[in-house]
Amino acid sequence: MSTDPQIWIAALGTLAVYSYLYKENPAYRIAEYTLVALYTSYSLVLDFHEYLIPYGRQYAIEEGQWYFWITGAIGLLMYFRYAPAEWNWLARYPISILVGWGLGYTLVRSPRPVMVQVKDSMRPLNTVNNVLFFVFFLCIMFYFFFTVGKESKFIQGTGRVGRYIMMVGFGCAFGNTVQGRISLFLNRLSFLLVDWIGMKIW
Amino acid sequence: MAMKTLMLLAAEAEAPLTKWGIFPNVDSAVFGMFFGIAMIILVYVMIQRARAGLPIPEIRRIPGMEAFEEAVGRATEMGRPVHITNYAEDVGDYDTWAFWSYLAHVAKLCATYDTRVINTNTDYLTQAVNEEIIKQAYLEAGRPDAFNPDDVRYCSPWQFGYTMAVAGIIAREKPAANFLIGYFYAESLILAEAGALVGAIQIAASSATSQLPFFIAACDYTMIGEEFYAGAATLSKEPVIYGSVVAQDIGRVAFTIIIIIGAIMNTFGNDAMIRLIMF
Amino acid sequence: MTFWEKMNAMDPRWIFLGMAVLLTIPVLFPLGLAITIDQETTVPIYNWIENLNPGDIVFADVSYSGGSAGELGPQHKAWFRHCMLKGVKVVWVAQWNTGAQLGYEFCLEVVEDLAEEGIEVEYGVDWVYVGWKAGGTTMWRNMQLDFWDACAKEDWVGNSFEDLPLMQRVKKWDKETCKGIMLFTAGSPGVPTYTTYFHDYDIYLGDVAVQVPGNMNLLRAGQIKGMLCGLPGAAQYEILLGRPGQAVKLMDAQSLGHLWIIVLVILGNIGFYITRKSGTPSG
Amino acid sequence: MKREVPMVLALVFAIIRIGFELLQPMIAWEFAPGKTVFTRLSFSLTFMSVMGLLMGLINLSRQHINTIRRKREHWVYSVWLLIVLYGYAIIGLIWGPDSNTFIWIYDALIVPLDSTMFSMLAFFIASAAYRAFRIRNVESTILLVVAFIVMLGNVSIGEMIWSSEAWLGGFKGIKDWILSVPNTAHARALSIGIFLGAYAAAIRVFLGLDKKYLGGTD
Repeated sequence: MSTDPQIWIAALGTLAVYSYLYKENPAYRIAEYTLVALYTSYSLVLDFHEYLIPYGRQYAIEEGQWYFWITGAIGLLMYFRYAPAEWNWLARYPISILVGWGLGYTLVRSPRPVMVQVKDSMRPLNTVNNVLFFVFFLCIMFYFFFTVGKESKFIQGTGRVGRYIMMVGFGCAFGNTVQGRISLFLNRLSFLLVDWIGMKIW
Repeated sequence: MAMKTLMLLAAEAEAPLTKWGIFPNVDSAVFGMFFGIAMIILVYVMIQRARAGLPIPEIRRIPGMEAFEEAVGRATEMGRPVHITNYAEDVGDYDTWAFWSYLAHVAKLCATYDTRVINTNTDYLTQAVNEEIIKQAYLEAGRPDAFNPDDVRYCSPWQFGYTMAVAGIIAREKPAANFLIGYFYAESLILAEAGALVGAIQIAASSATSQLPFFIAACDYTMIGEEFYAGAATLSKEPVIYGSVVAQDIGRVAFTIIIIIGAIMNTFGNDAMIRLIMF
Repeated sequence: MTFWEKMNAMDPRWIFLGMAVLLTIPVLFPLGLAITIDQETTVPIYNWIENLNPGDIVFADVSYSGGSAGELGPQHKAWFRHCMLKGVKVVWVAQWNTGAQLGYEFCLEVVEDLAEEGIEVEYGVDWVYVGWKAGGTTMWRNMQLDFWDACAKEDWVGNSFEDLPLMQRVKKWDKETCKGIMLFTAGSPGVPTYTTYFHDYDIYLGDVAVQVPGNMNLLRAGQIKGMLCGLPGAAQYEILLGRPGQAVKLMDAQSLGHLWIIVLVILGNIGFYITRKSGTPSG
Repeated sequence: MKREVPMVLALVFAIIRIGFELLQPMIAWEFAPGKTVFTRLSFSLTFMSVMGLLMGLINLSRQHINTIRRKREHWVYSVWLLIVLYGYAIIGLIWGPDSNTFIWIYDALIVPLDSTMFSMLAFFIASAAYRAFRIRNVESTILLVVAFIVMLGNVSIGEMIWSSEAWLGGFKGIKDWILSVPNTAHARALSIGIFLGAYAAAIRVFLGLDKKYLGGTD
């Protein structure tokens, strides 16, 4: 048995989380509230020490980038969300800036990686596997036609086949994930058996 | 988001040269731009046509869309709340924009039926918008007092802190309907199984291809990939937004044709189409 | 409720209990089920190290954290052991800040094990752990140009490169020095860094199972030369090394876990079929 | 001021970002050697969102103080949450994230709780498979059969039943084929579709047709 308090806390926490599988209970609840609180504080501390202070010092002060003061001030408007109702709307300013910033990114950047996929879908139809790939691919494309070919028996029929092929893909991903998920548990199990109980297994 | 960003890395290799003088020399820089412009024009034209009352094609039924009302109705009958969440996306992400359509829809249904709606979050800005949307829905339903801001919950900004909290909330509050909408990572199955353990009707809509298998297995209805966005458009108050789904479909037909032609050309050793789309 | 009705709607807690028991037993009492070596994925990595000369330098990358240590840890240890036994020098970098320390500890474990067997491995001569450096993926571009400068001439534990004999041979990360790259990856950033910046190097992956379907493409296209697939990959590597260890034992648990799911599904379907026939509403 | 200004801001910043992503002169625009305007602008927006660092703390405090005040069910746990929340934040803010106490707590609680929660998937994947894989209709049957083959192709037991040296390469051979052909076709078609849908969703926001980010329902 380990004598390290850190390992004991970790082990009891591990067991508390697993107790959820039997029933939601006080032990799980304590673990849950603890983790939520810790993570919130953790990211606050990280944001503070890794972004706010270094960014402010390096860019706003040393490099003298004036607009850091403006964006910083706009950032503070977020807190108007807690102000009385007539001032709430000020919190929308930083949000819409971030929406716009993400929008520009999506509009320009998102087509590029997809084109790589499109390119790879144009495989030469010279092997059985490539032809099958191509047929499967088209069937799934037909499934997602929302407006075109609603009356066409061909598109509807191939669309249904497309859905079946998607199920093949999903079943495949599901089956293949099982071993990864089991490994996660085995990792915790080795922690409990080896680090905590102190068994010599390997 | 990180994973999506990384898909783009391939386009970020060193590029000293430019295309056409002003465009960066990365794959698909120019083609992607023309594609974007074409899509914007198409969406605009289709929506204008719809507004002007000109005929535009109708959308086929999207499986799962009608289940929202059924699920909220069931929660009302049972006197149990409804839970809705998207995972990690911040306000600058398209999955969040689509999620908000569903949130508004669910919040309106809940406000009309007088059912409690619980929303869980990881991002404080997304939470701020979510709260506004739900509040507004209650206001429009004429019962602003029924809105409880404490039901829009913040569950820490990290994946498994959030997952743990949501699993706990689902087990304690026993929602009769569980909506998992947006982009998810590994937590998808935990959330869906937590819902299944309390017997909730579960509807998932996601663009996370790696998590869709689990939603399909664990949820009653799953909207797959693009259905998630198309569904968001059909939920709009203004039905002309349908126009954007039509535009999206035209884009798909175009891609299908490009790929068919490209594959045939490629079979005969001609890679012109590939060079075009990668330009 | 008849037996089959129960099988049709089993309390999930029985499923959980069965799973926990079946995963724990083989860890305590190994069954020794046979493991087949995958020629296409695992063997190329083994052969790569096997065919290098003592003194050749390879690079390895830790792009995972605690969550994936269950799969990648055994891979990491088996592969590193192989390198040390062959006298191949390894320079470790890490793309994930969160897993850099963990990776370092895995290396130390291997070194300790080897010491117990009487094989001395010296830090700075046989291996160096540079670890994580801030700056994102562009950092890896800089490392190619000037490894010392990009890393600020310091390894993970704060040793200066000046004091590490191995680093005198690694001024640049180029094809002269580097006889291949081994990347242990659990997500992003990960593979694209190498397929983008190091596309003409021999890249090998240690991959978590979840990512294997996605990365199969890269293997087919020749962008990567070999891949250890999750825990089975680690187990196969241990067998190739002739020293079945942690992964091989855990593979028995894997087998039983899979078997449990299969049994459950079969029982569930029989129950489903019988209850449906007898007209009772089914769940 | 309440709706129009934010919409204009979103549009303006979208256009700025488009310029910085699309036009080489803007991408390469430097105000000092090696320092591009784009990186500084991005950093300034990161700086802006980091300004909200107290929001998480405030949100949790507000919610749990309300719970305690109204003596809702489980309010005792809320007291515990607030103690941990402020305690850990204070340790981190005063002594920094590299201090021993901060890291000790991180290793003792955050790491194990996090990875244990992750590992619950080992159990849930079994219960999900049990419920979903029924021969109910064509779709769930396909799901079941394929998942079975892939699972058996992954473990030694599958090898014992149908060896990979045998006809068709056994479970493993079929698994590999499914992975490389139908699975890739599926992933491709799905991601192209997702892109189109997401792009249309982005255009709706860009054209001002979807403005829920302002907090309305339309």
